[in-house]
Amino acid sequence: MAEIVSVAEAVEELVRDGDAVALEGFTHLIPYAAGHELIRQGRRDLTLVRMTPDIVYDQLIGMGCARKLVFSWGGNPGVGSLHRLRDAVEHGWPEPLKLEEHSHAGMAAAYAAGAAKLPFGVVRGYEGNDLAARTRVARIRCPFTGEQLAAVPAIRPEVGLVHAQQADREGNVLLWGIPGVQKEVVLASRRSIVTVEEVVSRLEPRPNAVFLPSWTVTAVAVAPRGAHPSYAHGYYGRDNGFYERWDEISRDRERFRNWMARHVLEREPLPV
Amino acid sequence: MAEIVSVAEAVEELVRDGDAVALEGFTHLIPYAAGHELIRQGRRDLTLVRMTPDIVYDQLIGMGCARKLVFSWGGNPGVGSLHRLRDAVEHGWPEPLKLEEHSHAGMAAAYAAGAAKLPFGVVRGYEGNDLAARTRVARIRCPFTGEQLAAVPAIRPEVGLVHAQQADREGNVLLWGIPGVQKEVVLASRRSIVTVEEVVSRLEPRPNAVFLPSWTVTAVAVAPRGAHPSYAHGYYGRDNGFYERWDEISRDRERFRNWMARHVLEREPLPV
Amino acid sequence: MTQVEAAAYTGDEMMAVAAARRLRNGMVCFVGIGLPSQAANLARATHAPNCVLVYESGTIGAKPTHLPLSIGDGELAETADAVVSVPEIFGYWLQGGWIDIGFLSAAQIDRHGNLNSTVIGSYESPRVRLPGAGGAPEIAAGCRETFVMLRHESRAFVEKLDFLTTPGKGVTCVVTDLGVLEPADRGELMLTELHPGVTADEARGATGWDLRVSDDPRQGKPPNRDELAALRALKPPNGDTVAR
Amino acid sequence: MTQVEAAAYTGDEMMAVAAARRLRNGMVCFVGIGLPSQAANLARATHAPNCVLVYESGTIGAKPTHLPLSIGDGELAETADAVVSVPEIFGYWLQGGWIDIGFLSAAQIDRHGNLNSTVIGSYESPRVRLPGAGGAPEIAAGCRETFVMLRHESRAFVEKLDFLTTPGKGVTCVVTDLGVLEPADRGELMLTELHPGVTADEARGATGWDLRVSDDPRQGKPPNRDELAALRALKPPNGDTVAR
Repeated sequence: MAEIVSVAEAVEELVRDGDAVALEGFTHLIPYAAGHELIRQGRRDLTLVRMTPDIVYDQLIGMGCARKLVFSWGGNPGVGSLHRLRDAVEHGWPEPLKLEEHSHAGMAAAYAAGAAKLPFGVVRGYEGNDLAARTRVARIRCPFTGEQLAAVPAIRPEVGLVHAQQADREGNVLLWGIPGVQKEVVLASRRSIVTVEEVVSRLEPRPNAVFLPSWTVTAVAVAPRGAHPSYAHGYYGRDNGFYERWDEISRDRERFRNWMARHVLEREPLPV
Repeated sequence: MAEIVSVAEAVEELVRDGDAVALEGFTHLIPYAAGHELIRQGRRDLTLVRMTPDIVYDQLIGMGCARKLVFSWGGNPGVGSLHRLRDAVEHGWPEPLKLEEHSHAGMAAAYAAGAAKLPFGVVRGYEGNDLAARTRVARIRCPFTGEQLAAVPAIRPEVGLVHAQQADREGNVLLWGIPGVQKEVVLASRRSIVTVEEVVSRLEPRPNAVFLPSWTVTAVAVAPRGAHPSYAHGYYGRDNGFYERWDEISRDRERFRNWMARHVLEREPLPV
Repeated sequence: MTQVEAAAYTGDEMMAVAAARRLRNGMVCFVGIGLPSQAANLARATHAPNCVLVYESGTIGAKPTHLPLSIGDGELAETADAVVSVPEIFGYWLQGGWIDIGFLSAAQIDRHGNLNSTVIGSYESPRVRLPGAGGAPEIAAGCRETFVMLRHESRAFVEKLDFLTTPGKGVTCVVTDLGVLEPADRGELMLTELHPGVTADEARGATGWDLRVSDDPRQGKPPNRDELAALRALKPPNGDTVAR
Repeated sequence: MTQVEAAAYTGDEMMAVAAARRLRNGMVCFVGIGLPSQAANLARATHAPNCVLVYESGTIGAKPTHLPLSIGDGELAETADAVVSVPEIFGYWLQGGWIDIGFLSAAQIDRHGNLNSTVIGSYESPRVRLPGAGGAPEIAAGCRETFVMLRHESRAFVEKLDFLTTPGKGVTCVVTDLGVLEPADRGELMLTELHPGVTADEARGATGWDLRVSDDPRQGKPPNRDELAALRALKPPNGDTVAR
């Protein structure tokens, strides 16, 4: 049964240095509040797992929290590069970053395998390109047809962190809109933290909703606007302007650090 | 793009003798109208694929339409045996029936593999029992952990037949309530027929709904009460009384044949 | 609570009560139709209101007020917290390891809790063709514990199964209409509890192998009035079409 | 329809128009952000209103009125016929073989349509670390045809890729700001169409390999007023937070 605690308590209790953590949300419902708490609590040597690192991982990487990144597409969507990710890979700043990269299809299958507690997922892919030699993938033969396919190792993070719109008082969680791999990451992870916009007395059935029973979640924490600058369908829209401004903020190491000190470590709200 | 035709036209055009056909619907939305049309048109040598054969396959088997049954649980839910299925297996009446049987988990994975156009699905199962030696299953080794798992061959029927609540005029389909493996069987099949309760001008988003775009469906046919004695969530309930009465109707070969002649071949409505 | 005399309840009711009492509040149960569904819903109606029912039709947290006849009745979907596809319920939820207790029945059981629900007689030309595996093998493998519910008769409790459908490895208790069996040394089932008015010899006589009995088998309590009332209130709907 | 003079539109606009014209009504397109999203939505706004847009965020049949900045903007979910999970969109829908046209871009392309979106320089110590594969390898493998959209420059059209991210096997056309390339003998890309005012020599000069040009390359038509108006009406929303 999920306990309802603060974001700080949840991170304090459930995330350790060196853990493999997955903060998921495909463009939508990205758990920024939880990511910022990881930074404030100074977690180190994390293996960061996420299909699309987005700004939240740029921030974690630039603040020196990560040792390794497992991902499939590392850019600022519609804008360009993630400069902190690039700086870590290209110049080892603030420290070197190991990469394990996949295709989206491979990583989605790896999460699904993790949720189903299978050791690997199967995709028709990783063929004829240079990726297979650079990542964890193996060929597997269909015992019926002889076809060769790709096996990807299941993802089973120590901690899965997602954001959702609502929880009830028992810690059941409801999210709707684009569901990404949120269900998969919670079910695949050994421990999980779900931040929510609000706690409501009753979760109502909705189209395209994902329900996560309390008994699949380790901790629930209330974090209003906890997905900003990503969005929470039905609550607030994506802050596309911030995604564009991040390009400038993050280009320069000093400017990035100052911004993080002010807005994340010292929690100064962004100008609206 | 799905064409909207009559059930008779859809079956006439898309189902051939000897085809592997899957009429799916897990307790809910079982496509009886389509099944009865297969009987009326006298299809022969079908390979009938379905997790839970239910009364509709008892009828097809008893009327001599089937050569083989691929299934995972062949009973009358909550009532007992499927007497026509038993008679075919135990006494070869009206003709012998080949069986390929699975567990539910195996068959669900086989449909999912079919929908994903993978040649096999993977489950942790078929171990320590006598089933593995009696069905199509193979051991497969995880290339990362060495664990031995079961591979089941994908199901890719020639024709998938399901029932849904609604279609729109373009042939897009919406169903809701218990979704079973309906999405999987339509996506896995080479051709598909969807019977619906009604055609509406606009499909509304709903909780737990499955949307099948027109371009995934070969033919849509209107068949009001086309799932009876199974049910259509939001339209009519399950006719539990009929399931109980079927036990008697189907026990005796002659009584079964008379009932089928009257109510299926000659379409005399059941007493309400 | 007042207890009820033996004549006032049936063997099936005693089974449902004995199984229900073993469920704790908050447990997540994978439930089939018939006796298991009765037992789990009785637990919900009495001491374990937050017992979570998961049906293989994909309904998670179903809260039926009447017993469904099939595992996919509409009421399960209407009262569920979530409704998912069949591949998902078996992949992410059962194999995913989220279920505490799986309930099973069978036509035959052996001394190690192995179950047969496939055939009586030979596989190739069976005397009785049974429904088959359904979800049983993976329920037994995927749940933390498996409860078996089965009427105690020597044609069901057999020395040797005609077909092994479901390995008994995960079976932690077998509830019959005579008592309760639990695995002891090397996994062999031992009679550890007797229902009111039943003797160990009766149980031995209804078992097709030489049944081990624990030194001092517990004496089960008969259903109390509340349990019986709750159980009978779960009566399945009658056979008529229910318009929804 | 009146056509527009060269100065009146940009190279990117010409690319979007040229790609959109290749889409037929009813085609199912797997769309990324930027130029592909522009092209597909332009087709929907003009000659192919029933063009179906599938985004990798799991939105099937999205009908945005403005171009999304990310592939997962809320408007895509709100206007979609169905919204499914990311494992499902890649498994059942893309790998499942339901998509007619996949759109891709890249940092580098070679003469066989192979694409690099991973690194410039060596993999171990790259000069430029690019975003990586994303959905590209499986989009190229799973769709019936792949359209590539890429600005024509010799640093992008290279003799040898620094990294092969996505095999070019399924590429049936490459739309650039100078013209259109299509695979000819042994899959080698050949220039088959030139945009208005562009010469084959310009295209050769912007290509890092010895570019083959078809005997009589088609002369593309400039955007007409309707196309340009529709394209510009798709302008992405400004950067401010849009409350929903």
